Amino acid sequence: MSENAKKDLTAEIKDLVVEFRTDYGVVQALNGLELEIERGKTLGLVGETGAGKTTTGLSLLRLIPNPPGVIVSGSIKLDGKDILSMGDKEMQAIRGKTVAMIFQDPMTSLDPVMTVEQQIAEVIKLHEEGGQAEALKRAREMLELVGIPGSRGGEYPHQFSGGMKQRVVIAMALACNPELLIADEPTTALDVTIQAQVLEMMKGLREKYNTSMLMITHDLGIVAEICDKVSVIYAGRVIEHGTLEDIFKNTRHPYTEGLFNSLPNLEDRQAELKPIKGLMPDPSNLPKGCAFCPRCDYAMDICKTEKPGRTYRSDTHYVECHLYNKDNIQEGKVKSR
Amino acid sequence: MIKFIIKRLVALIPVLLGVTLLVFFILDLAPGDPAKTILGEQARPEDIAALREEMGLNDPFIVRYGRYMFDLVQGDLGTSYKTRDPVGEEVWARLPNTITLALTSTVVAILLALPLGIIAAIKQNTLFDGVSMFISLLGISMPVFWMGLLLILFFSVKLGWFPVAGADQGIKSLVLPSVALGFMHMAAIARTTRSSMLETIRQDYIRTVRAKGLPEHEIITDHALRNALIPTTTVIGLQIGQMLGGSVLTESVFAWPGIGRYMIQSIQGRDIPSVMGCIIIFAIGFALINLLVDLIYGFIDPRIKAQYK
Amino acid sequence: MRKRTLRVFATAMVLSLAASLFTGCSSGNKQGSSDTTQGGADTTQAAGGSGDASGSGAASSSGKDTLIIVTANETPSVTTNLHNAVAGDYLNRMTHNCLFYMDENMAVQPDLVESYENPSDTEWVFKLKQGVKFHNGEEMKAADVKASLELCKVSPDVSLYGTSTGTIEVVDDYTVKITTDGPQSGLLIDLCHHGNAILPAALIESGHDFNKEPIGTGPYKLTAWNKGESLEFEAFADYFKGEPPIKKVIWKVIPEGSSRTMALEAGEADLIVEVENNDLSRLADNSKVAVFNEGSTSHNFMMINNEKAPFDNVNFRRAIDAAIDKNAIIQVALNGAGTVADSMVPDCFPGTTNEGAPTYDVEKAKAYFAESGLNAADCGFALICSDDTKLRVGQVIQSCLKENLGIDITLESMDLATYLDVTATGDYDAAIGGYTSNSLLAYAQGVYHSDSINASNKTRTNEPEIDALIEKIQATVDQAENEKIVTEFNLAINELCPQVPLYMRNNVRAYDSGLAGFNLNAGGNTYYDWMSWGN
Amino acid sequence: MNSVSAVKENEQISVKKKSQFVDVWKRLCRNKTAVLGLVIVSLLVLIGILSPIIFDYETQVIKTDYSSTLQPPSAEHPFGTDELGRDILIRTLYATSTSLSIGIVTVIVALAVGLVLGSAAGYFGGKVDMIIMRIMDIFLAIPGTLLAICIVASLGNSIMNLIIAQAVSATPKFARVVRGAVMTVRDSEYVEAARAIGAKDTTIIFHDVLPNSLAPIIVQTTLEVASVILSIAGLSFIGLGIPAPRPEWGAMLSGSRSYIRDYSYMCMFPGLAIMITILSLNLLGDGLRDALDPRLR
Repeated sequence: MSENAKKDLTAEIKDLVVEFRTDYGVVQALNGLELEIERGKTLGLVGETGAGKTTTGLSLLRLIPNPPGVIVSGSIKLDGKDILSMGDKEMQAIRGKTVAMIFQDPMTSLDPVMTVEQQIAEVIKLHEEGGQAEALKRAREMLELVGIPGSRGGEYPHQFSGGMKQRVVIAMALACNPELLIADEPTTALDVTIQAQVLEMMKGLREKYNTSMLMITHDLGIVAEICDKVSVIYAGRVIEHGTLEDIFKNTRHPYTEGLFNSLPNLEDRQAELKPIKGLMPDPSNLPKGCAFCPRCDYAMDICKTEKPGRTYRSDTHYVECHLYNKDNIQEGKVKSR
Repeated sequence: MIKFIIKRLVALIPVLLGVTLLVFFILDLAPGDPAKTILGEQARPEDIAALREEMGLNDPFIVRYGRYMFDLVQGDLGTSYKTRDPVGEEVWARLPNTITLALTSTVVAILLALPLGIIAAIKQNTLFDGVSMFISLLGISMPVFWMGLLLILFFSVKLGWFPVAGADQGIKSLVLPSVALGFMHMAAIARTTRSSMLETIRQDYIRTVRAKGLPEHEIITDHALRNALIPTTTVIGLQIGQMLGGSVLTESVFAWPGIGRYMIQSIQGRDIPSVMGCIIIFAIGFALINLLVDLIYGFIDPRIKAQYK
Repeated sequence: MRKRTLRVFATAMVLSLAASLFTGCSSGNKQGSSDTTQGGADTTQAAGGSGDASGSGAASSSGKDTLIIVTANETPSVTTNLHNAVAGDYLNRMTHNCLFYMDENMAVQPDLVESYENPSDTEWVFKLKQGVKFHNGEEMKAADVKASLELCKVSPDVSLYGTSTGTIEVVDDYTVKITTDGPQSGLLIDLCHHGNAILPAALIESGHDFNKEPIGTGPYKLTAWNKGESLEFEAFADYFKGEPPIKKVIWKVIPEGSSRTMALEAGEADLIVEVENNDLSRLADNSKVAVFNEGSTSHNFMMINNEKAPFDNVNFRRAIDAAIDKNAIIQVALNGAGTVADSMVPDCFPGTTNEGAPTYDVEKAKAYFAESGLNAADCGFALICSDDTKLRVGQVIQSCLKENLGIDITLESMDLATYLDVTATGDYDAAIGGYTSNSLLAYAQGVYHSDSINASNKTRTNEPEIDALIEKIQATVDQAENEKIVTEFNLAINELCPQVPLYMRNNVRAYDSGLAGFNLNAGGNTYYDWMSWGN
Repeated sequence: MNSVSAVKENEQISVKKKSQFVDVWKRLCRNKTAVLGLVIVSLLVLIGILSPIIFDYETQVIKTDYSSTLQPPSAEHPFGTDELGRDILIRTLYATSTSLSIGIVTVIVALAVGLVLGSAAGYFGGKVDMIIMRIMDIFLAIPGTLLAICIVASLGNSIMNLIIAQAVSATPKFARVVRGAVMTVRDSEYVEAARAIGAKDTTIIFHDVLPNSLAPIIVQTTLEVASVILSIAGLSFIGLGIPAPRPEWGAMLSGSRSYIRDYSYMCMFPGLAIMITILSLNLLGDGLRDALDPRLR
């Protein structure tokens, strides 16, 4: 599975630092985040609430609310172009066209006072040729594509159910055939049965349009279902990254392990659930060393004082943890004490 | 839609009935004899007695109220104790003035408030935001009659730009009262506009729109404003209602010949039919404005329109 | 003092009238005028008429032909028999005439009457002027007079002024005979009241709405009434004394005192009727504005309920009267626009006197108080003040009584309606009030006669001797004799001290100094047809 | 084991409640304008409490002195004197207690009645709600100022009647706010939980529903005090306010309005006093709203 050649990246984030500067103090949302999304592939971004997943997604669109959010350093490249140095106009041309985003809560993601077809047509009109009528026609086609009768396009969001709203949001995101689709927990707010439908549909559409995708989720099931690669994010940093197999079969980081242990095991219902103890550290007051250290069963003295560096298990798999070095990284799962 | 309007108008009837009973009752508590007030300090008892009889003041409360309501349902607001003219005529003659003042000051208030509130919200926490919100607070905090007197002092007496009082110089007469009243209401509207804009701007759907690549000004005009207008419309409606009441003070500072001033005069003269007439007109006006506001909601917010079945 | 002047000019002649119109000085008196009219002289109006004519000539030379008058209160009605409001009286004087009018010196003068005779104490024969036109073009005749005076009798608002007129008979088209119910010395004065204004009999009968179209014989016709805002008048071309020089008069209502002043200063008003006292000095300094500030018949007092302790004690009443610094009241409440009143009746009428009434004297007050045998601690009372001015008056009284006699009083704010009610029924201790009347008789009847208890006799004075004296004044038609009884009555009432007189209010007007012929009598009447735009 | 965790949970809850209050307080303190408002309001309350103690009503507040009428501000009379020679500074300060106490008492009365009516309507819904709110609608159908004018005109202008009039016109507003707040809380999980364990209606209303509906009520209360003070000034302007000689800003303003041109200081100070009071109450109210509803920050 090794990749030698220069990777064809749709998006690349390097050493991104984002702070939220509020009256209550400075919150470190992203702390040197690194991310790569390959063309046509799906990257899963996994982590707890508040780890910085959504911020990562928004930063790709440069939509971090400012104030209070500030991109302090780092680079974000789309198709090799640095978007941080772009003007507002250029950025607007990218949003919805090159990169589209599906937001977490379909209930609130649609403008309540505009018909859905208009909301879809709006993005088409912005980025594609043709007038209002053409855009509306396309909008209805998009609705059909996501399984909503085009005739319902003239209705308002409140007339749709949650799952249908999410389909509308997806239709809107895919309307201009974006190169990169960011899906921020697209199914969290939906019923389980609807979740599966929506997920299936997204899979189908991704294949059809060969879209790259960033799947933001805390649900490892979804990751297993849809992703090619996975980045595990904790306190604004990717602490483990690898292919689906790397992460699922060769879990290294104690946090990743904790995530898996939190899942009930269907085969062995007697097995004890081992949730990760404690809560995410206060992002405005991160520990000096490893951010996960206070919750880590394997914490050592060094973890408290020094940030761990990156250790590669393979070309595709790396982990940031003091437990590992070049020598022991291949040794299998997290070593136990 | 029409059904909705009719339903609302029908629902208005019991409220208005309650209003008449309430006000009739309150005014009945008033000490002082209308007949005595009309005839003045020098009146003789026999004249007062004769006038009381003529005005039907000797009947019990229920009889008087019943008689009043009987006339009212026939569209007769009664006869003014003071002028002996039909109250309907008295009120009707002054109504246009009050409506004009309320409308112009609403226009003044909206024209000032919307841009102020929107820009303040967009430039939240900037100097502009601070200054405009401070101005709005001043508008809320300054008693309107004080504001009126200061305006007269400055613009009429010192500068001589506008007439001191009255309504006989057309638009020139209208400027100061509208500004005084409008400024007060501008404040409330601007603040609501700002806060609802702020709330709207933070909504997920605005983020969605942003993610579509819509230019910022279009986001504001096409999405944020339209949504923010819903609470703003409520406040504007409430403000017009308040303006009807608040015009009482403005009208007396600027000698504006409207219903508000008429009502005060009537109250002082214990001219109960006139006071009743004014209150009923105000209550109807208030209700109609609220109805209008609800209809406007329908145009802005399809969720509400759906309920107008 | 003004009254003295009047006396000196007791024999002032009718011919001096025309001159006095324009100088605005006060001369002549009631006696003089009634002598002339009784003689049936026909020269009076001719002289007045020529004066008007010259005034109108002067006016036509200047371009301005509109007069804007600003007043605080809108009249409840312009129908002469349906109100007894000062604001309405002002307007009635523009559109109507009565048989008589009160001239600048409060003397009764014939208006629609050419001449009259008084064959006996109870019989009066009036010869009407011929050719007097109503606004609708009809000629005024005796039948109109009869109908109008009878209308007054049955209208509660003004029927007070219809009692003295007794029976009215039409002798011929231009002669009316009134037979009074006993001698009535106040008849002619009552006939000056707007309640007795002459309206067309036909319109009275047909139920014409005079409030929409007040048809009379007056110098102006009402053209528009913008309710709550203004009333517009235009000159009546066929006015029997000649078309008035100013062609258009607008009455504007501005309730706020300072706004009225500003309107005058800004040139939006030519004449303001109620001048804010605080603005007097400012207006006096303004060369474009003339200020009229003269005494009136408005007698203002602290009325006290004589039926209640401690006011049932005459020495207590005298004590508080003597303890109040009336000059301070005039300064504080009126900004000087008034004169001290000590007499229990307005001292502007013939025969009145200050003698025997307490004056401000702290030592005397203390002496009276000692004599009353009362304890200051038991003498507290509530003083009703029904407007801002009265409140200021009340505050002065409060501090005077506290300082001079150690009496604590409380001030009670009250609206006019309640005030009228509680004071009339005697459900009060004390109140600031006033009484304005065009004759001493009317004043005495209203304020001190026991028949007026529960009405305008708010001190509830109930003394048979006083009643008898008042009735005697009423029945004595002879002027000289009448005056003697007035003095007798005045001395008696001063002795009784039923209330605490405070001040005589001034009539204050301010107007554009370009306005010529401005006039005002103590009763507040202005003769609009005398005014013109001079230079 | 179980009991221990229960205790722990309890602790956590109480800590949470406390910290909620601390949180609100902290958020309020971070808001500079709200702090300014709070400081001024506290100062005003202090003045309101102290001035009746420091100044003698009879000799300093209402005593007239004709030797020193209408004096412009000076060292002796920093705010000048009025037409009766009374010190405007003392009267302005003294009036603080009048205005604030009337404002507060009125709002307490209106709040108490509004709380009962609003929570009954909101909690029980159905017929109770309909009847109460229809009656409130009648009151709300008349603009508040006009209703207050009618009531004061009818009952006479005493402080008591002013409070009644203002409270009557303010009550429906509170009832509405409370009803709205209660209705949103009524169907929430914790109230359902309380109902499930058989708590009485009144207990639920006062222990569960109202405390959780406090935010909008507190804000409304603050703003209503301001509007009552303003409204009383308005009533004074048309002669239906606080009876003289007791100083009240509105009455002082109204009394000074004929002097506004030559002695503008007379209306400046009471006018400013009203403005500052309303301003600070509004700042505080806004700050409270933001602090209680952190979504907006």
